[in-house]
Amino acid sequence: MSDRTHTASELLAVMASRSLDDGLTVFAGVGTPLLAATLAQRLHAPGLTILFEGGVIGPFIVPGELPPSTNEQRCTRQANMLCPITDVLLLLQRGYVDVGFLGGAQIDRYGNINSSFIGDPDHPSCRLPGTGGGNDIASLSRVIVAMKHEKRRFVERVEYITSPGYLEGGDSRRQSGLLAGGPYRIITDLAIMGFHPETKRMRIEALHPGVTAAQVQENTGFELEVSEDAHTTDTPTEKELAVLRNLDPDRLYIG
Amino acid sequence: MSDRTHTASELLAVMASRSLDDGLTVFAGVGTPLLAATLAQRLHAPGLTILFEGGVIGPFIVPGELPPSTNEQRCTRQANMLCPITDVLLLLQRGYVDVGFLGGAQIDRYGNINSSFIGDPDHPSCRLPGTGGGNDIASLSRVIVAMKHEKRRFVERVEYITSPGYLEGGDSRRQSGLLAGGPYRIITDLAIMGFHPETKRMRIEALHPGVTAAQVQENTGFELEVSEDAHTTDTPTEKELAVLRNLDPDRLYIG
Amino acid sequence: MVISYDQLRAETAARDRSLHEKVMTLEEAAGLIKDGDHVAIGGCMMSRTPMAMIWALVRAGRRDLTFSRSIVSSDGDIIFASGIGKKIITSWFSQGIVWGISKVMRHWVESGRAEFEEWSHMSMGLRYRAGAMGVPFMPSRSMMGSDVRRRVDGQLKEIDCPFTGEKLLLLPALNPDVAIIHVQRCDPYGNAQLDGLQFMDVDLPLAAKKVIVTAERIVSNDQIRRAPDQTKFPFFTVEAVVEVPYGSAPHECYGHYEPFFKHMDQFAELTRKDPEKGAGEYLERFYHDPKSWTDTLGRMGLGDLLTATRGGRSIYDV
Amino acid sequence: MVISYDQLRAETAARDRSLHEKVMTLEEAAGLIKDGDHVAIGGCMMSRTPMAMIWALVRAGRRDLTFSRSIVSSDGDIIFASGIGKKIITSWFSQGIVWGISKVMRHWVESGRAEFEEWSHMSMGLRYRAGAMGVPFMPSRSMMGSDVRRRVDGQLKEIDCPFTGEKLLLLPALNPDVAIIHVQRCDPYGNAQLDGLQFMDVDLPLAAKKVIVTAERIVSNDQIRRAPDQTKFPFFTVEAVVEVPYGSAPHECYGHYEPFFKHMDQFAELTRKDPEKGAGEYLERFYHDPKSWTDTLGRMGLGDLLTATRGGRSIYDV
Repeated sequence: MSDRTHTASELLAVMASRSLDDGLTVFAGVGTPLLAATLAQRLHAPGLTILFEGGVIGPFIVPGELPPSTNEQRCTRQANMLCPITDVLLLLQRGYVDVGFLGGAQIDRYGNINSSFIGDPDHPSCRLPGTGGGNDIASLSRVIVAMKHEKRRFVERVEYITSPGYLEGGDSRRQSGLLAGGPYRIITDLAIMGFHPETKRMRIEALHPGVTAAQVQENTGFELEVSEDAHTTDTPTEKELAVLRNLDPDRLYIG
Repeated sequence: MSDRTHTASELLAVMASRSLDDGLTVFAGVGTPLLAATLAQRLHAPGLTILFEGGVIGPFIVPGELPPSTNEQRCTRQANMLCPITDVLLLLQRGYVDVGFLGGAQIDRYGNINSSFIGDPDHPSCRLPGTGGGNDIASLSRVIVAMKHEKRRFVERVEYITSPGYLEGGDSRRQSGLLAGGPYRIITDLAIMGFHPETKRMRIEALHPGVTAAQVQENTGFELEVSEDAHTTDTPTEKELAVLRNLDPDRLYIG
Repeated sequence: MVISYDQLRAETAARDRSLHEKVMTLEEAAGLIKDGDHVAIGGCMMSRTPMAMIWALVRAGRRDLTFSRSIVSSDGDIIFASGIGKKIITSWFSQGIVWGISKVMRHWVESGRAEFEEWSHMSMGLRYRAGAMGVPFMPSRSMMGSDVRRRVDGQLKEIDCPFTGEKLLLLPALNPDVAIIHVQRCDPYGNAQLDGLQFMDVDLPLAAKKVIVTAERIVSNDQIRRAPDQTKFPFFTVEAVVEVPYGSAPHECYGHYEPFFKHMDQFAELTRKDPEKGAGEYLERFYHDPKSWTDTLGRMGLGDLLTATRGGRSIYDV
Repeated sequence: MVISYDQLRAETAARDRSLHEKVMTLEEAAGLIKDGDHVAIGGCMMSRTPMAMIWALVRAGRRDLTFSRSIVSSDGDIIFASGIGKKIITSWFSQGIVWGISKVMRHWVESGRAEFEEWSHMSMGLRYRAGAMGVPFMPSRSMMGSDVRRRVDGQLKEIDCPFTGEKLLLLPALNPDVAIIHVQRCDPYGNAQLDGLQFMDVDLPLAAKKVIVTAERIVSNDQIRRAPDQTKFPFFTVEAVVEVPYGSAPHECYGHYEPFFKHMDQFAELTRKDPEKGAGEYLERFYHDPKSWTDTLGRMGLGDLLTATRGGRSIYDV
């Protein structure tokens, strides 16, 4: 992969943007999700509607003025509507969000995400920033996760479930009371993963150009199956990279 | 009472306005309550805050432009804040209303009000317009009721409780789950009634000039006691009547 | 009657919620409402009532609709008299206090030909709010001890609060099939802006399964984006956008026109003696006979329209 | 921990809620908050944070305050490092993703000297909303199945919905002792107007038992009445009004100024290696030593202030 003309973060943002079809309503977090959603708007999905946690419906981010989180006024540029935080989050519960788009520090084989604690929560070796709206998004909508593919991030069992995936697999998510949503795509700089419809175990759905299933497995802390329909993704185009770099000229998120 | 220089409705509005101290927050219905509250603002209570059911906080009604209900734009003149209906009604539940100010078709000895049905609710001889916010106001705040004093309106037991008073008296209101509020003044064109602190039976607290307790009893369908502290009210002043008539030059509500 | 979460989600997921233009005629919009639907009416009393949409439903000959609204005025008389609906769920129903009790409402309800189901005003709001939030109920401290509660007792629940031990009512969520809402401005996608009184029209669009918006004016999406604070519900709740100037007449639209008071007097007068015959005449003249909504407005008269407009525009004059 | 309705009503009734002027200094306003109080912070993250008010609390030497907020940024670092509070209830806590994980938060929390109690963002909002509505709980479908729920399980309830049989969480109402909220405009009585992002500042003032407002500008009551749509909470919830230009610095205030990014970089840099020493130096220089809030702003530097202002005012430029 040394002949790459793009960073891992750029690959991630491009692959994530492609997963967003025109016409969808996407609840996006800051960082890669925001970049990917904005990139999609400018390329193949002009009718993509972004929701931000701060209470923003349908904004367009201005290139070079990326918001530091989804709660500042840069998030509101050209918005269709501003509303209280609680009400924008309730759109998830009401079922108006097609895709929740999250990042994550740590994920396990059932798509559970930890962004709260490394180590014992009572005596953590690292206290992470926590859920924010992540738990609500993961509890109430279909979710795409975009993150770096590293063994320490892809673990057998997260130490703490901040944002619920399929919990212990099978129908345990539904049994817990979560009747809707769940993760359906995990996009990394190596591959795209999905979940087995019955067991809810994570599996490889697509490999990025030049990446093998073995390489993905090497960077994963649990056993990954490969879907029968697994394919190879197309390499990022010059246009995709150009638009992306124009969005983040200071390379805050694209590395 | 033939020497009256005012109508019964004018007397009612003036007496009701006097019951509103400066600085209070009053939830007012249309008709006499609205007139009385506006009169109070213009005389002794410039800092009286009116709430209207339509979602209006702190308006000043324009003389001669009385709203047809508390839900039209005439209610919003010079308002401090406009908000959804549900939220203005929730101020009652949160405890931010000092006085709820109601009219009523029929009231009983425990201050229960009927504004829904005359006759059997399943086969009414008259279907009245119903509760509106009346039930909420009566359930959640201290209440002043302003109404004409007629025997058919002051009944032993209302056929239907639209707006709860003290229900069957004693602590039955609290037992039903209504932990706050309750009626405390019934103002009519004859007298001002209150409620016995224990039994919650209606009793005479004050008589208007020239009216005797016997006259009030004659016009009441149940037995009324007279409070030990009962007094006589002052006759409406020229100023009160002048301001009132200026508010309602078409005599929509003052008869 | 409370819809399961699985069903609520499935119905929402099945809709085309993408960003697309939805501008159509009143007649086309009426076609989105089916006989038997539960139709929630936006606005309150004589304010921002979607009268043109109701007019279109009458002309389309809809039947067996159930309606709900915060407070119902002469729109309810039209619904009963025209026969498009036989049940209205609301907190208060009469043309307006200055006209006495509606004779049309009385006539239809007292004869048992139509039903007026009564909830407290806040309870109506909380039921829509629960529907908007995607939960089956809202807790409330109102309606207890009253006959208003007793008459709908089968539809609600009382609990002892697991935190405080207090008695509370749980009010069932209301998720109407359609909400019809009249607004000051809307873009072709359905981003709707309200000025002034909001009534329940922030919760209603989210509670409903689809929304038909009539607007005094259709504006560009760019104009909406210049004042995002005034957008009160988003496009993805909306199925149809219809431009209808004076679409609330003879009721009011905040900032644009007050009620057509003289016309309302005439309606009250016409229905006072013989509600059925009077309302029939009214419907013939203002609903069935006109060639268009503009023709209906013309029959109300330019004089009334201008008087109402003068009042409507004076809202911030003092 | 959920307050009884009798107590909630009694506490509200005991307050002077009459229409009166409440303008005072930051120092006087700080005097309204007592050691041990639960203080809810308005705004979210780096936006409309009432930093000047927190500055005043630090200078007043308050102790043992519990704080709650939708999302906490460097305001939380200040709270822990200054010692005014040892517990923060929120959904997310770090200066901001671009600066990595807050070293100050980590240092205090991992050493057990302070507590960061975590709820989901919507749950924080629903807890305030229940408090605002005067009910003991809000039902919710979030947080189930997660460890976020398990860690606060003793504070909430799970029920089988009496309407649908579905599992639901009941989230306990939050009624903070005081809410401190920074707004764009407020009149001397406390009628507060917000532009743009509202965050939880529509529910917070009603949930709290009293509200301290800091405002970029105190305007006349007449001006408020000219734009009643923009008033987001009413005077009777408010106990104090303080005029503090740049009262959110170095955070942002919508339409007025963006975050002071360079200053935020400096804070992150200063606290990176030795959070305790770094934060101590920062507090000395920007909190304890200055003669006034204006002096603190001056130390942040006019350059940063103008850059932030240029960004803030450009919001509708595109």
